[in-house]
Amino acid sequence: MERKIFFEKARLKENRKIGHNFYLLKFITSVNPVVISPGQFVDLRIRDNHDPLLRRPFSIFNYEKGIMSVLYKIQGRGTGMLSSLKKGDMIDYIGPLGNGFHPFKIGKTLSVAGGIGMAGLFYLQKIFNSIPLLIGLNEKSDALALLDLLKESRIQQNRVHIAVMEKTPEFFTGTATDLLQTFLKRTKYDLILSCGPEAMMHSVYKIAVKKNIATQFLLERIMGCGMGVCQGCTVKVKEKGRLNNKLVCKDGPVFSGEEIVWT
Amino acid sequence: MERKIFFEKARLKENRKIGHNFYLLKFITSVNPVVISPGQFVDLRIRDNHDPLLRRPFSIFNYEKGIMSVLYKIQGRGTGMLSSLKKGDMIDYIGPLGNGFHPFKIGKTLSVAGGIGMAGLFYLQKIFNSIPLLIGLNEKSDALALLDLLKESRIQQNRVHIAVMEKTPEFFTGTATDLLQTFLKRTKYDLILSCGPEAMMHSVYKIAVKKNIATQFLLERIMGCGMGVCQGCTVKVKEKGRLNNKLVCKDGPVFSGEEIVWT
Amino acid sequence: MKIKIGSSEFKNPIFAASGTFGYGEEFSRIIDINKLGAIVTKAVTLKPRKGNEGLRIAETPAGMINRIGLENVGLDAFINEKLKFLSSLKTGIIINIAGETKNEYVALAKVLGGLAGIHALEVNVSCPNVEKGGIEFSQDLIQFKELIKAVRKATEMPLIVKLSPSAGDILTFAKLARDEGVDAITVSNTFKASLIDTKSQKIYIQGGLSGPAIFPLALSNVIQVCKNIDIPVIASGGIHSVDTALQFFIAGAKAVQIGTFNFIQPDIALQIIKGITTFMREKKLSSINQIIGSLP
Amino acid sequence: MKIKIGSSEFKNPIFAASGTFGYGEEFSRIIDINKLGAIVTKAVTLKPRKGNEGLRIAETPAGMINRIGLENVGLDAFINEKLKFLSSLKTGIIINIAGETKNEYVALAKVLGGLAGIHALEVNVSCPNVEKGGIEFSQDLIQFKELIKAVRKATEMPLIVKLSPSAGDILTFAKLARDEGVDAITVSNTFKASLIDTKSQKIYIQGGLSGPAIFPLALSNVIQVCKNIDIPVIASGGIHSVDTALQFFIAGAKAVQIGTFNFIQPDIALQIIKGITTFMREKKLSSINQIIGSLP
Ligand SMILES: Cc1cc2nc3c(=O)[nH]c(=O)nc-3n(C[C@H](O)[C@H](O)[C@H](O)COP(=O)(O)OP(=O)(O)OC[C@H]3O[C@@H](n4cnc5c(N)ncnc54)[C@H](O)[C@@H]3O)c2cc1C
Ligand SMILES: Cc1cc2nc3c(=O)[nH]c(=O)nc-3n(C[C@H](O)[C@H](O)[C@H](O)COP(=O)(O)OP(=O)(O)OC[C@H]3O[C@@H](n4cnc5c(N)ncnc54)[C@H](O)[C@@H]3O)c2cc1C
Ligand SMILES: Cc1cc2nc3c(=O)[nH]c(=O)nc-3n(C[C@H](O)[C@H](O)[C@H](O)COP(=O)(O)O)c2cc1C
Ligand SMILES: Cc1cc2nc3c(=O)[nH]c(=O)nc-3n(C[C@H](O)[C@H](O)[C@H](O)COP(=O)(O)O)c2cc1C
Ligand code: FES
Ligand code: FES
Repeated sequence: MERKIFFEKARLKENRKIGHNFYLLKFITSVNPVVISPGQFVDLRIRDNHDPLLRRPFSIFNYEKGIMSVLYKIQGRGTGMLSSLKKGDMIDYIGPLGNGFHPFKIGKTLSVAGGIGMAGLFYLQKIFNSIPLLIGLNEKSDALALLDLLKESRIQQNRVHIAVMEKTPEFFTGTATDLLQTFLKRTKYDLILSCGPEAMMHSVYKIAVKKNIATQFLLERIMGCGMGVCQGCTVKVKEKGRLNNKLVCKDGPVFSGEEIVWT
Repeated sequence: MERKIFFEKARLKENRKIGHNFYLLKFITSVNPVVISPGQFVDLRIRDNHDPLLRRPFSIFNYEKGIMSVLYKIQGRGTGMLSSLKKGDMIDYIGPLGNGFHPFKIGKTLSVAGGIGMAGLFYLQKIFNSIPLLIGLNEKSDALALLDLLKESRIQQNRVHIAVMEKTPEFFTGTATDLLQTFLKRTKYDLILSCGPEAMMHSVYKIAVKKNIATQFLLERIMGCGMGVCQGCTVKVKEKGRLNNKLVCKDGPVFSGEEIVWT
Repeated sequence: MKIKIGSSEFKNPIFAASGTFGYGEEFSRIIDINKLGAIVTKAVTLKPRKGNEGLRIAETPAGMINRIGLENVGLDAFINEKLKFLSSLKTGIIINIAGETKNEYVALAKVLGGLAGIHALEVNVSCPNVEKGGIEFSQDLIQFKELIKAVRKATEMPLIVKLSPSAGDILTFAKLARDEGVDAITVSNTFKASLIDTKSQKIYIQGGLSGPAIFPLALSNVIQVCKNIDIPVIASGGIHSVDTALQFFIAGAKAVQIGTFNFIQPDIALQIIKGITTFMREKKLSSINQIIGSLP
Repeated sequence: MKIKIGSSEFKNPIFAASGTFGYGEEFSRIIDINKLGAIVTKAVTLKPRKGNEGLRIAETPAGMINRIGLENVGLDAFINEKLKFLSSLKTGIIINIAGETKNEYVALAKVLGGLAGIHALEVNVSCPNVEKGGIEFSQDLIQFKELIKAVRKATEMPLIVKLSPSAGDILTFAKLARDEGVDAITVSNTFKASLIDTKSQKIYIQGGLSGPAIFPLALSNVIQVCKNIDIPVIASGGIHSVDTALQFFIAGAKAVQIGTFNFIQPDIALQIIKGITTFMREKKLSSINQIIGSLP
């Protein structure tokens, strides 16, 4: 049976800056947590005017007691406008959309996020909190902000491992993939879940292939409708030896590393 | 010599609801009060996006110590968006624009405003505070809010006379023109200044013509540029017996009752 | 609010536009699509099509450009997989057809025109004719005329021709289609548009512009065509509110299609149906026909 | 950033579009208009014109419609009252001319083409020809050709023809103009657009659409014309940022005209001049010609 998709105007509980680069938006939702699967997203209509026109997709970052949240970074006009919304304002969302991560066994699984890509892996972490989650960030300030966020979101900190590009004594220095390499040296994993910049995910894939580890990636595409009708968000996949189009919004946003045609 | 027109981004000092129907927006301006003449307006770009596209004109409601303010009513999308701006947000304005009220002798002059039209007469009142200002409002709550506003804006209350459509013991019951009629019965005036809905101004004009009183009206038009280049804001006027076009933004917004071609 | 196009009756004149509503399944999870007057399907082609490579949509001021390239499952799979759900609906079903040659259109019309549960065919002429060097059918009066003639011959099902607004004088094409005996004309498809990526100094996207930005352009065309043509006109382009839908009806459109704005506000069609009912009540009108073409 | 059109040199290719900058006086109170490459004046007609009655402008999604109706002071008053200020500027002066008959255009070209301080004439062909039942010069290939031929004969001043995008195949008109020996083509004027007032059920406005909404449409036309024509193309339509101006240059425009956005952001032209300088520095380009037409 297909799960219900909500479409409603929601009241903002808060919208605040997290560290120097991220924002956390919380809104009151009628969505029942039972219907949310980690990796799914919501499509937000930021304001009622027609420029920018399209909705903007964001991973469901967290859900707690009727409050849904998304974590975002300002990229352009839509996210810029989003950051100007205040508590009490209304936002119009459709969701949960997409399929989230494919079913897997928790045993030997690892998650790797690059920057704001962590937004796609947090809710998964919350539910399956024994999975190690490696997060690569640019600045120490991001890392400190993230630690606060983990506390606030009731996520076990000892399973979250942070790599920071900026050299600091407190954190692993390097990228998320550097950190991943050290993990793979120590332990054998069967599956890597990942979300982040496409180049970073490609590196993760190449590392995993070498070690024969299965992968699932949360992809991002510019979306027209977010629900599988406009055919605007295609990703090229290999299916039974043939090249095919799939829709990131409807067939994804999570795809296995093998099916993705990396460019 | 032509007076300077400012074009800058200004920081909001506040933007709050006044009574049930009006909003007061205050922003920090570089405009020197010397260049403002009552009846002039500023053209606001409410947000940086392109829908709604055009700027919106508003009378200069007040100026005090580097703070300019406009009083407005929500009419549509532009003013709706304006009301969502908060302290600290930036707004882009051009002004002062237009010419304001024509020079006149204070002696036997009276002002009449209908509803939000009072925004165009307040600054005049502040400068020439001996002129009686008659204001017609719909609800008692508007009148009470206005009294607070007068105090806050340091405008002599005893020269401001309020008519309220809603029957109340505190205020004159009726329209601004009803109140005007009672004033004209008691005293002889040479000039009436007025701003409000076009139908109300037309009534004021007809009353004035009968009593041989000169008039000046602050007109409103949908504006493209606000500064006399697009020719979008024309008003038909009689000039030396011929019909001509004038621009509300550049030649006005104040016109004498005789020159206006009332429709 | 009933209206008729050819021999088919629709319970109201608010349709979903081709390519913006899929085959109805997705939207049925969010709104009650049975309330719509009709659903125009994504274009169906004879063979399955993969559509265009690369970026397919981009946002513009109050609009979007798309170059989907007619990706669809093809006629057979459409009939086997999609039509069943569509025919189970209590709404009109209009199949948008597209081809690379005249014969492909004819074949589509023959097959689909013979199926139950379909209320009309809409011929999408904004496709390159591979037999004529890739000039769009919509761009050339002669090949346009031949195409419409052939399709008209192929089926007795109510036939709608969807015009392109980028092909010069839209009225000339409208008249040609009327002369070939089609039952209605859709005015119109998307407008030719481009964006350049200034970083790489290459084309970013080239495709069709849709959305609120084009509404005043589409309305201008609808006014012109309705004034000069006596067969039903279906309006498409930029509808984003009750008011914009009403403007099309007043201009003379017998039905309207909502496209891009379904993405922005999935219940826009239902809002419009409600809004028009209210408008009629307020104006004390008993039939939508009292609005249609009321422009003096 | 110098560029040449015919025999006239302009210090940069960022122009203000006709009808959106008056005769320069108003903007000179807000920005340093001497920095512009050129100012194209509001259309000048032989006799003074009062323009259209009634509502003249309306807002649309990311755009505006205007029907000013060529209100202007007329040739004599233009020369006596406006030209003095214009010629005192350190920027190129292009006079946009409009008429109701071919002879009016010719008369304007003869007089204005002989005056010092003017660098080019821009022929606005989007005017009804009263001698031909009011069909716009821009809508009919034959009267268009005759008009351009006559105006070209009347003056040796650099001549620009400003095309209409609503007249069918814009390329055909561009080629015709080129064949008559004009020095440049402006692509393009506003797009035909309408709005209906649903309260009164009457036309609210009918006129030309401009502003950001039309940018992707104008760009599409500019790409097409530049690809097929070897005389300079001046781009106009929807510029609202450094990036959109750059897209026109990359497409092949030798100069750009900023219209509606002057109203929204009066210093937009200056921002674009600055932005292009920065772009050239970052890309290590020494001449704007390295950007113009760089689209593969
Ligand atoms: C399934 C999914 C989940 C996502 N989850 C998150 C999230 O949790 N947090 C977060 O910050 N961002 C997330 N994104 C990306 C987010 O949607 C974009 O950052 C946002 O739409 C940009 O809007 P804008 O108007 O600010 O940028 P624009 O001004 O539109 O564009 C700025 C830049 O962002 C790129 N961009 C625009 N839209 C998208 C898009 N839909 N996907 C990817 N890139 C885009 C543009 O190409 C451009 O380079 C997600 C995207 C998808 C598809
Ligand atoms: C010189 C001048 C001074 C003004 N001063 C004030 C003021 O001090 N306070 C105030 O609240 N309003 C004032 N106005 C009116 C104000 O500009 C409009 O209310 C505002 O532009 C409406 O914008 P909107 O987007 O909310 O409405 P829209 O959605 O654009 O339109 C809603 C309604 O308002 C009408 N409207 C739109 N623009 C204008 C306009 N420029 N003038 C008149 N009617 C318009 C429309 O026709 C429509 O009926 C003034 C107008 C002018 C010309
Ligand atoms: C993503 C997308 C896909 C479309 N696909 C088709 C199509 O397959 N066939 C067709 O005739 N029109 C297609 N159209 C055009 C729409 O049906 C509609 O005519 C056009 O978008 C204008 O209306 P709008 O502004 O309301 O979107 C498509 C439009 C969009 C945005
Ligand atoms: C208010 C207004 C008046 C205009 N008047 C003229 C004119 O007199 N002659 C002309 O050739 N174009 C005229 N135009 C068209 C502009 O010059 C420009 O080509 C068009 O608006 C498209 O550019 P934009 O989108 O940057 O505004 C006018 C445009 C506007 C908005
Ligand atoms: S965004 Fe429309 S199909 Fe995916
Ligand atoms: S608003 Fe442009 S001339 Fe007055």
